[in-house]
Amino acid sequence: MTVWAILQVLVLVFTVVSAALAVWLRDLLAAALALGAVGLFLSLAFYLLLAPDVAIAQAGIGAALTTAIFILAIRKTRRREEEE
Amino acid sequence: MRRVAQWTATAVLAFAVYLVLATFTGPWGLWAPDELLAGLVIALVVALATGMFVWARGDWRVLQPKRWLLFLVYILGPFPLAMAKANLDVAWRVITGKIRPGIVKFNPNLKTDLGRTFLANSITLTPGTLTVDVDEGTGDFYVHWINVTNESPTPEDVCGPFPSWARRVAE
Amino acid sequence: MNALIYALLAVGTVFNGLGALALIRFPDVYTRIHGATKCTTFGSIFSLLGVAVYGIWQGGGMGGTMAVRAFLALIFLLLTNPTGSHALARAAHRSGIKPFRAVVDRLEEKK
Amino acid sequence: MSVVVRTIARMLVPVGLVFGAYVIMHGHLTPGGGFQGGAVAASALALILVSFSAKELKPVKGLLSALESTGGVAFVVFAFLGIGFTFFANAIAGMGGLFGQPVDYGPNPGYLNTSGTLPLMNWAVGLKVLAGLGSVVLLFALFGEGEDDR
Amino acid sequence: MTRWLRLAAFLVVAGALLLVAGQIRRFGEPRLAEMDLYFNRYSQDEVAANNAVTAIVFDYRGYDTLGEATVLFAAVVGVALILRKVKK
Amino acid sequence: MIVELGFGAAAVALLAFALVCTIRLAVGPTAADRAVALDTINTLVVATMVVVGAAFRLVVLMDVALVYALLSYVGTLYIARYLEGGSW
Repeated sequence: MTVWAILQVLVLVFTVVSAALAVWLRDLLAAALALGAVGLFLSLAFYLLLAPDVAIAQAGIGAALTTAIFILAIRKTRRREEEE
Repeated sequence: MRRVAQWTATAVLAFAVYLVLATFTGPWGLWAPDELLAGLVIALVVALATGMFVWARGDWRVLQPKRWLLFLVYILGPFPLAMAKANLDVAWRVITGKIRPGIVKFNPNLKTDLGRTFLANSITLTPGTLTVDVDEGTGDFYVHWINVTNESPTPEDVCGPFPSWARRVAE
Repeated sequence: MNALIYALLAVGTVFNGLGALALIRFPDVYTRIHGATKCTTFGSIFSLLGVAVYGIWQGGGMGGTMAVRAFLALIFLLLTNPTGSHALARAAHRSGIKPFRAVVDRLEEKK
Repeated sequence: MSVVVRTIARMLVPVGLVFGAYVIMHGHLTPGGGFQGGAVAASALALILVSFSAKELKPVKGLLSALESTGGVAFVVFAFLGIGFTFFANAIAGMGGLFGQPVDYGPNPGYLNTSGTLPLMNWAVGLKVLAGLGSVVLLFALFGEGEDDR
Repeated sequence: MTRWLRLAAFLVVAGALLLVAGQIRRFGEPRLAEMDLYFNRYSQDEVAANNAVTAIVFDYRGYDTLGEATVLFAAVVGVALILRKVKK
Repeated sequence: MIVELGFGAAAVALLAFALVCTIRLAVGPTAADRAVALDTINTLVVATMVVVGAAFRLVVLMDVALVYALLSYVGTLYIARYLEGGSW
């Protein structure tokens, strides 16, 4: 186990945990926040795989624009997810 | 005339940012001529697009070199000291859990936007205080203080010498 | 020189950890913002300074660029971090979260 | 937002635009390129939107849609430059002169006028992405604000 | 009942994926590496770009980028169409 | 891959602290708590990116960290503005 492998495993675990949170949370604002965390860790995963082009694209889209569009959409609709 | 001055100042600052981004591209650690040309064009376009919106009233005084020197002294001297103190303070409070929080109000008598921003960010990074709101009409600062010793404090009680520094540097 | 770099990295890591710990231990939003902002900003300063020193002393050909990038990231963090915290604190107060066991709340009195 | 956020946004919007332009400009030398730089610059537009109000950017809407069409058309035109060989062939790379010195192997920053049509295509795609993503965020923010005509 | 069914389906799919994951080659050693080797070797000479990714995106795979630009355009048109002002 | 072991160890430690923040992101009672956690994770990840870039001795990687340091703040501002309520 090199340091690199440990880093990759940690980042993948974080990505999966954040994605599960984004599905699990009922508050849509919190889900959007968790989705922001997913983008963050995904960008870090690409970074560790030495793919900086993809990492910059993921950072630029995921850090600001995705969160912005989701929150603008939540503002125009409802914040809580409805029970089935 | 005023608009031309705004554009020029913005273009110079944008060019400086580009140069910092593109360091060590040419011979002897300087800039390649291509980079200089491209940076100039980009700076001009960006300045044309955002020049009239960057400068608020009273921001011109920041352009004096004397204030840059004072800012350098500030960022190297009192500010890191206060930050170190702030972090040790937070460490102590994290471990012991002793807090006595509250939101207090004080008026440091700052007029310009830049001065208020400077003071607010300094307050947020220094011991035990966090700017919650700034009243734009009267200039009152509402500060969340983690260890309230005085319910109607003077500016010096909350943040020490920072208001005078803000006045000297940014106003 | 290696000792200096490792010391800077260690100090930065310790303060970052303190910030994360503060996020868990403090009781309400405002105190959490206190801990998180101050400690992570301070710790990141040390980490990035370690990288800058490493770039200048041992980076080889691209070391200078590395140092410049680290300093730029440092400046961006110093500009944006306290501002984001201020925006969050203000939003929390406006959305009606009361400070935990506050002895005084002048902003509430103003409204 | 408060005065602190607005002042910092005033300082950071030109920096974001310059940084986006830097990423586009160095697309053929360092990581980055048209899409990435356009996204960074569009985030600067989103910063204006959130710190001030959406009405500040309303006059820019026509300019943004014009920029998007210009970028798309320019991209296809630069692709047609290689029509003697194949579509999208980099015809003017390594020609010498203004376009394209041949490059050495390995990373060598600072030689901006290399690689023929690639920087031009980067700029076309960058403008297109900037205008496209910026107008998406702007339309989302403007939707349902008042009765005035959009 | 449906809950158990869902759980069973999840377990079957996850097990199949794990089974396949044991079989794949190591990361960074794909079976068909001819194109990779070609790009690594010749992209700097043919396209004269230091960043091989940009060379691939805008030269070797230019049609993909054209399609991507079309997709972005379609997305913007869709947003503008949905969020327009409806005239009564 | 990792050239400098000290930097690698620091990166692992910083990511482990991000785990602690993820707990706050999961349990935080109000949305403001979660936003603070996300902000902290942003800072930690920027530091991690720079440190890993130094560990790889690759300066071209550091642009990503710059992009994140500049842009993560925009997302935070959107959340704050939504929480503030009222008209924009």
